[in-house]
This record gives sequence, structure tokens and C-alpha cells, in this order.
Amino acid sequence: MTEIISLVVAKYNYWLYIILMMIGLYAMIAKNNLIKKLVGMNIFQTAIILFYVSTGYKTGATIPIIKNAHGGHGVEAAVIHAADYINPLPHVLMLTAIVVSVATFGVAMALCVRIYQRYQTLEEDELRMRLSEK
Amino acid sequence: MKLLGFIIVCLTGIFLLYGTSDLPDWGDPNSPASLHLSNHYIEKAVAETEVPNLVTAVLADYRGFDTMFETAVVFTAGLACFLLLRDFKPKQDRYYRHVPTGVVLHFKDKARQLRVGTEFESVDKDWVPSDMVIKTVCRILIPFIQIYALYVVAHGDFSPGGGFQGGVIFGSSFILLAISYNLKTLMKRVSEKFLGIFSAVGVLIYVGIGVIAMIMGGNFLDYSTLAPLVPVDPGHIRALGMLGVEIGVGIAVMAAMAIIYINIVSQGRHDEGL
Amino acid sequence: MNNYPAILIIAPLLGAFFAGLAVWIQERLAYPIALISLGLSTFASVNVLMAVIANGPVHYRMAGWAPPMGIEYRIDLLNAMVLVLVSSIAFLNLLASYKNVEQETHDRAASFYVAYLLFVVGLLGVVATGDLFNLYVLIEITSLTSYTLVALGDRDRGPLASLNYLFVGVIGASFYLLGVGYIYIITGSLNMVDVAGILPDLPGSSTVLVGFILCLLGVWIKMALFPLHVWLPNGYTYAPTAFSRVVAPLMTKVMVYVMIRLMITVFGLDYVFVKLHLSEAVVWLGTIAIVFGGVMALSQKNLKKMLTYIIICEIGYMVGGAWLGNELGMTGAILHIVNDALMTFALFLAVGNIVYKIKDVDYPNLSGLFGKMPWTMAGFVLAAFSIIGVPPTCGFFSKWYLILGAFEAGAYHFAAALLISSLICAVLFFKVFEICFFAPEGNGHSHDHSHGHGDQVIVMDEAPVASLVTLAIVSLALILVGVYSGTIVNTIILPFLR
Amino acid sequence: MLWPIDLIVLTFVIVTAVAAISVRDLLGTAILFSVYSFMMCLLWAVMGAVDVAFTEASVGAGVSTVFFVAAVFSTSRRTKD
Repeated sequence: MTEIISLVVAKYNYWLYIILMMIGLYAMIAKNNLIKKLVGMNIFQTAIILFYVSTGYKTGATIPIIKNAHGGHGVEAAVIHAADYINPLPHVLMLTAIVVSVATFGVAMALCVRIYQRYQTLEEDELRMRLSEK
Repeated sequence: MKLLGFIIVCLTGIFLLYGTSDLPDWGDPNSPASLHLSNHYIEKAVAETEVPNLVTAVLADYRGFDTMFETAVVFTAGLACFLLLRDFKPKQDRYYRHVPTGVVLHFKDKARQLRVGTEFESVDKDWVPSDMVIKTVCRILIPFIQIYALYVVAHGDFSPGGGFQGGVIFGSSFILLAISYNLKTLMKRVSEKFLGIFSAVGVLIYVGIGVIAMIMGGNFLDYSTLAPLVPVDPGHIRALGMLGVEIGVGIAVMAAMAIIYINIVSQGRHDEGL
Repeated sequence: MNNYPAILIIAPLLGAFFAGLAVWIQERLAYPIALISLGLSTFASVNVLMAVIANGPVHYRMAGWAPPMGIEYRIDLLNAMVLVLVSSIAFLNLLASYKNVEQETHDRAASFYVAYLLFVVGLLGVVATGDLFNLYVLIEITSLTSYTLVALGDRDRGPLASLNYLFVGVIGASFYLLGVGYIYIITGSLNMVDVAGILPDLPGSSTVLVGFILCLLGVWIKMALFPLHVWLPNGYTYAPTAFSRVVAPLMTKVMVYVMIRLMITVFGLDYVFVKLHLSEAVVWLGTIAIVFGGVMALSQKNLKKMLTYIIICEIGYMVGGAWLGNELGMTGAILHIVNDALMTFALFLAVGNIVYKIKDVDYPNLSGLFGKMPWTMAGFVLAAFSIIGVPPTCGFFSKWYLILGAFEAGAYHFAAALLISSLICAVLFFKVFEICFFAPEGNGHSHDHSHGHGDQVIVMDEAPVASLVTLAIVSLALILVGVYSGTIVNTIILPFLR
Repeated sequence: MLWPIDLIVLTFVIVTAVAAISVRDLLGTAILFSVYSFMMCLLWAVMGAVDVAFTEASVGAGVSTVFFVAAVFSTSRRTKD
């Protein structure tokens, strides 16, 4: 029993991220409205970003900005302990990923506006009907 | 479709959950991810680059090449909105409001024009009287937002922030202007040409710094070779290079955000919108 | 000069931003800038290939940081070959497509070149990089530009096809990103060589397995392997000519390259074939893709759409060949990357020329083309023979390696599918030739000139000279690569695999 | 970090995500989406990823929402599901 509890405590975060990803993926596949699909896409991407960010987290560490960086060089600079600071690499990767996701979002919005100008609807079934009419 | 989607989602979810069984515990300080590369960054970055904000150090220096393409992605998004939506044909219908009386004139003929001045102002189709409170508050607020954006760009070495965040905040000050007044006011202040040129110039600053480093005999983006060009302490040159790069990112992002907003809200006609 | 690996990427990137300035200052400058920067890039990539053949893999450290910390470009024989392929095809296409761009996107041609250059930058970067995350960013640049450019094509269907492409593409890229995340969390590194050094210490880890499969799924979605191909036919059919000419030969092939790179360099063939028991299933998937692509191509009524289904069929060749698990199959797959890129490029060049003259390439409109555009059709016939696999052309040789590999692995179904698809392609193309050879009967445009009398009245009406010259160059390359395929295999592919 | 804070915020994130995709009005979706982004930003701040949180606050909760509203403004707010 205690094993199960410790497993849950150690992993529940990952499980919740995966649930979030699946919510986004489901919305992308099953929703009918194109903008709703876009929201699902964004949820999916942010959930992945959340997963990455959490890999950098360390219990008992602080944000990755070195304190007293200008205090001294040489001997004092060597005192920095890696265990005191959170891993900065996932943060860097995810800054890039956020930028990519907002860029994709902007382009997708522009496409939606184009589609609406042409077909006056954003519902997928109505679009399919309009296409088969022609 | 719903059922199929649900089945696919469940399968993917179970598959992903299966993968988590071998992951290190959440927040474990001894997981491989927080040992291998991260220790090097945390312990060496300040000595090597003199930038206390590790995220900025890694973002703009160790992985500066990624960040260059990230900026290129933002530029691409701006370009995409321009390419997809820009509509050069002026609209047939125009509306003018006679300021003293409040009468709105609707022109359907393209040839006929009214001189816009103190007597007449050109208005949107769904014109709502502008709100004094909102206008005044925004007019006071916008310069402060812009100053804050510059601070975020410049102070990215020491605190959270950097070119991207600063650029977004600067861009949103333009958007605020468009929302509180109207799109025409914004387009009078910053023309499309200005935004287009600046979005390219921003990324060019980034790539240009890299190319200068290459000409000076180092590898692409190796800021340390820039030392002979700038009269500062050679140990500080990397931090300075990062600042230059961040300014480029800020300019590109600022322009790209404004371009995306303007094109989406006016459906590419740049005349009226939210 | 040791900076060639950087110039390769930087030249088109700088070109893109200068062209971006030119959009606002002097529109006519955009095209020459694009041409010069791609020319530089081609030159650099040829130099890199020479250097790699002479001295072994080239390493280039971006920003001067040592590999696991910074980003490194590691160019070996496989990279260098694909780099030359990508940059030269992009350059040639730009040369050929000036008139097409003017015709299809006249009021925003300058911006079109900017997006085109960024697309090529993304492809080149994907091929050259040695960092898993950098690969993701570059894939996103290529995807973002291709969504945009696809939407610029057909006014009615283009945006819709592009949005579908976007949804599927984002899922693919996100899966890849998630896979890299799983690998990162268990190894703590992002550099391909570094990861490859750490992975053997983690035998039987479920996280590595999930990471590998997620990366593969992402790449498969991007390359349109059979059940994940839904976005491709519409996307490529409705794209503007100048863009479909470059995206059809390059995008999917570069993704096949990424798959092979992941299999060989990152996870290692030992892990892929010995520890996992996936290869049989994937070869079956390739077989189904070949048959499905062929059958769907048969049922099409539009030339461009038919060719997109042939791309799906060819993807089946390469994926199946790479997963056969022996040297012959892998050789065939790698050789087929080159050959298929050239063949598809030639076909789409010819189709682009046809589209330039007659807007709609539905089958009924094609009649009388042999008389109207003899040079274009000559190139088309040669490329079609190559796709079918007629000996002097290059398509035959890679197919030969693939079939030998299939027999060695005992995958007779795969060999059978290869032969059947050749047959299907023969039927397909001869059907097209037949339509093109005979003059229209009664209806169509020739009605106005000839009152239905037949062939001799058809006026020759060829595509622009630049397009024809490019088509001639590519046709020559088809034969040359075929004749010298033994040399390519012996100097590039086999040394790489051993 | 206190684990209850993390758990509570994470629950809110999931609830707003479900709400955002099931509300039958696109403007409502826009606002809920903004809330979702802001909760996500809080979560990252709690985890110590201050730069990422800052970016998400300015991009996800700020500019993306504006783009969203702009797109709804130039299309329609009607949705069937």
C-alpha cells in the first residue's frame, strides 16, 4: 500500500500532464468548429511545455538566477552549487516552444479568417457540405 | 468521429502513461536531466559569460543558434499573415462623420472623396462614440508600457525577461492604441512599411552579429571574437553580444505582433477593425 | 575556409531578410537576392560534400561551444549528399519558376520569395543539424512556411487544405517534441552523438521505447506514411506551382532522411532491429502504403493529384527499405531519397509547365499536349520511365537494391508490392501518354482552330525557356545518376553505413 | 514548494481547459482560454520557471487572447459544439 502511495506521489504530476495533453488532442480530433480545434491545439502544446518545464524542477532549489554574481571572481565564483538552482535548459527550450506555438496560432487564425471570408462558416460539417455542392 | 477520436486519444494516453513508469520521480534532484548538462550550465555559465540569469545565458549564447531560428519563426508568422490576408483593393463603401452635428455620410462611389479635417472625420462602419475615460487612461498608460518593455529587454541579463517578452509588451502597446482609439489612428502613427522593414531589420541585427563574428575569424555567433570592435572589458563582451541580440529579437517580435494583429482584425484591408 | 557549414544555412537566411527589406523598398530586387543566396548555398554545400568525401565528417560548433553544451553541426556523408540535393533542387526550381510566380501570385511575388527562402533554410537546417531540439525548431520553420505557401495556391480550396495540413502537422511536430522530451528526461542530453553514447546504458527502459516511437510517429506524420497521409494530396495539389515543385520532391524526402538519421545515429541499428520487434510491422506498413498509393493514383482524374498519390507510394518504398534490416535495403532506401527527389522534381517541373499554359490539369484537358509542348512532354516521359523503373534511368537502380534487400530479408510481400507498383505506374503513365498523344476530339480549345480535324493544326506553345532548360538539366541528371549509381553507392552510401 | 498549491492550480488548469473547449460561445472560449493560460503561468512560476512564466503571461494570456478576439471579431462567435 505504501508503495502505491509513494508511486502516486512521485508520478501524479506526469499523469495530470498526460490527461491535459489528451484533452487537447481530443478537441483537435473530435471538435467540429475550426477555432475550437485551434484551442485544442494550443492546450496540447502547452501541456507538452508543462511536461518539459517540470523535468527541470528540483526539490529544494531556487530559480535559475545566480545570486551575488558580481560579488567576485575566481575563488568565490566556484562556490555555486548545482543543487541550489533549478535546471535552466528546459526553460530555454520551452521559451522557444512557446514562441513557435504562438506563431503557429497566429498563422492558423489568419487561415481561419481567409476560410471565413470565402465560405462564411467555420463549422467543419458545413464546410464539407459546401465543398461537395460544387 | 467522436468515438474514433476518443479511442485514439485513450490509446495514446495509455501509451504515454506506460512511458512514465521509468521516469525519474517528479522533482528528483538526481534525475539525469538535472545532472548531465544542467550542472555545467549552472556552475560555469557565470564564469564563462558573466550573465547571472542562466536562462538568458543559455538562450542567447549556448543555444543562441536556436534562438535565431525562433526569431525567424516569429518573422515568418508576420510574413504569413501579410501574405495570406493583405488585401490591396480599397473598399467601396466609406463613411464620414460630420463632427459638429454628428451626421454620418455613407459614400458608395469610389471616385468621390471628402477632405478629412476638423469638420469631417472618417469613421468605421460600426462607429461607437469614443469613451473619454478609456482614451485618457490609455494615452497615459502607453508610454509607461513602452518604457517597461524597454526595461524588460535591457534587463534580461539580470532578471526574468529578455528580447522576446519585451518585444511582445511593446507590440501590445500598439495593439492597445488600436483598441482604445481605432485602427486608423494606429496606422497613422506606425505605417505598414515601418513595421515590415523593422520585422526584417530585427532579425538582421541578430544574424548580422553572428556574421560579424564569423568575419572576425570565429565561429558563427561566437561573441567573444567581437572584443576588438567594442572598447569594453573582454570578459564582458559575451554579455554585450547577448544584449545586442536581444535588442534584435525585441524589434522583430514587436513588429511581427503588430503586423499579425492588424492583418487579422481588419481582414487585411488596414482600414477598420476592433 | 572552414565556415562552409554555416554559410550553407546563413546565406539563404540572410537572403530571406534582405528580400524582406526589398519587399518594402524595391520589389524587383527580391528575386535576384533569392537567386544569389541560393546559389551561394549550393556552392557551399558542394564544397562541404567534397571536404567530407576527402577528410571525413565535418564538425561546426555554433557560437564556439563544445558539443553537448552548444549546438553542433555534424555533417557526414549522408548529410552532405542530401544537402547538395536540397540546395541544388531549390536553386534550380527558383531558376525555373520565375514566370509561374509572376502568373500565380503577381501582387505579392516578393514576399513569396522571402517565404520560399525561409522554407529552404528550414530544410537545409534539418538536414545539417546534430541537435535534437534544433531539429524541432527547424521543422517548425519549414512547416510554418509551407502552411502559408500552400494556402496561397487555389483560392477556394487552398486555405482549407492548408488548415488541415496545419492541424496534422502540429500534431506531428508535437509528438516529435514529446519524444525528445522523454529522451531528454532519461539521458539529460540533446546532442545526437551524446545521446547515442548514453542510450546503451539504459537497456529495456520503457521511457526510451516510448520516446523512440513518439519521435518516429512525429516524423511519419510529417512524411505522410500511409495511415497518416491524409493531409498530403490536397495540400500539394492546391499549392501554387512554384511551391509544389519544391515541396513535393524535398519535404517528404528530408523527413525520410530524419528517420534514417534517428535510426542509425541516435538509437543505433542494434537497438532498432535487435531489441525492438517492430521491423516486420513497419515493412508491412510500407507494403500497404505502396499498394494503397498506387491504387488511389489509378482512381484520380487530375494529373497533379495523381502525382501526389505516387509520392505516398514512393514513401512506402523508402520506409519499407530502411526497415528491412539489412545493408542492401538501407542502401536502396538512401539511394532512393536522391532518385525519388530528382524524379518527382522532374515530374512536377513538367506539370508546372503544363499548368502555366493550361490552367486545369484534369485528364480531359491534357489532350494534344505532345504536339503543343513537345519538350516538356519529353522530360515528362523520361521522368515517368524513371518512376516505372526502366533501366537506364535512375529509378531502376534503387528499386533493384530494394528488391534484393527484400529477398535477403525474406520480405517477399514487399518485393511483390514493389513489382506491382511498377506495373501500376506503367499503366498510369501510359494512360496519361495516350490522352496527351491524341488530339482532342471535337470539344476543347482546338475546336476553334481546326473544327475537329485532328493533330496537324495544333500550334506549338511551349513553356518559358528557363523552365525548359531546367527540365533538360534535371532529365540529364536522371540519366547520369542512373549511370553512375554504382559510384554513388560505393563512395557515399556504403562508407557511411560501415 | 508546497504540494497542495501545485495540485490545486493543476486542477484549475484542467477544469478551465475542459471548460474552454466545451463552452458554446467563441468569445467565452477566448476568455476561458486566457484564464487557462494565466493558470498555466502561475503553475510555472510556482515551479520556478520565471522566464517561461513571464513569457506565458505576456504571450498566452495577453497577445494570443487579443489575436483570438480579433479573429472572432472578423469571423463569427457562433459554434455548434
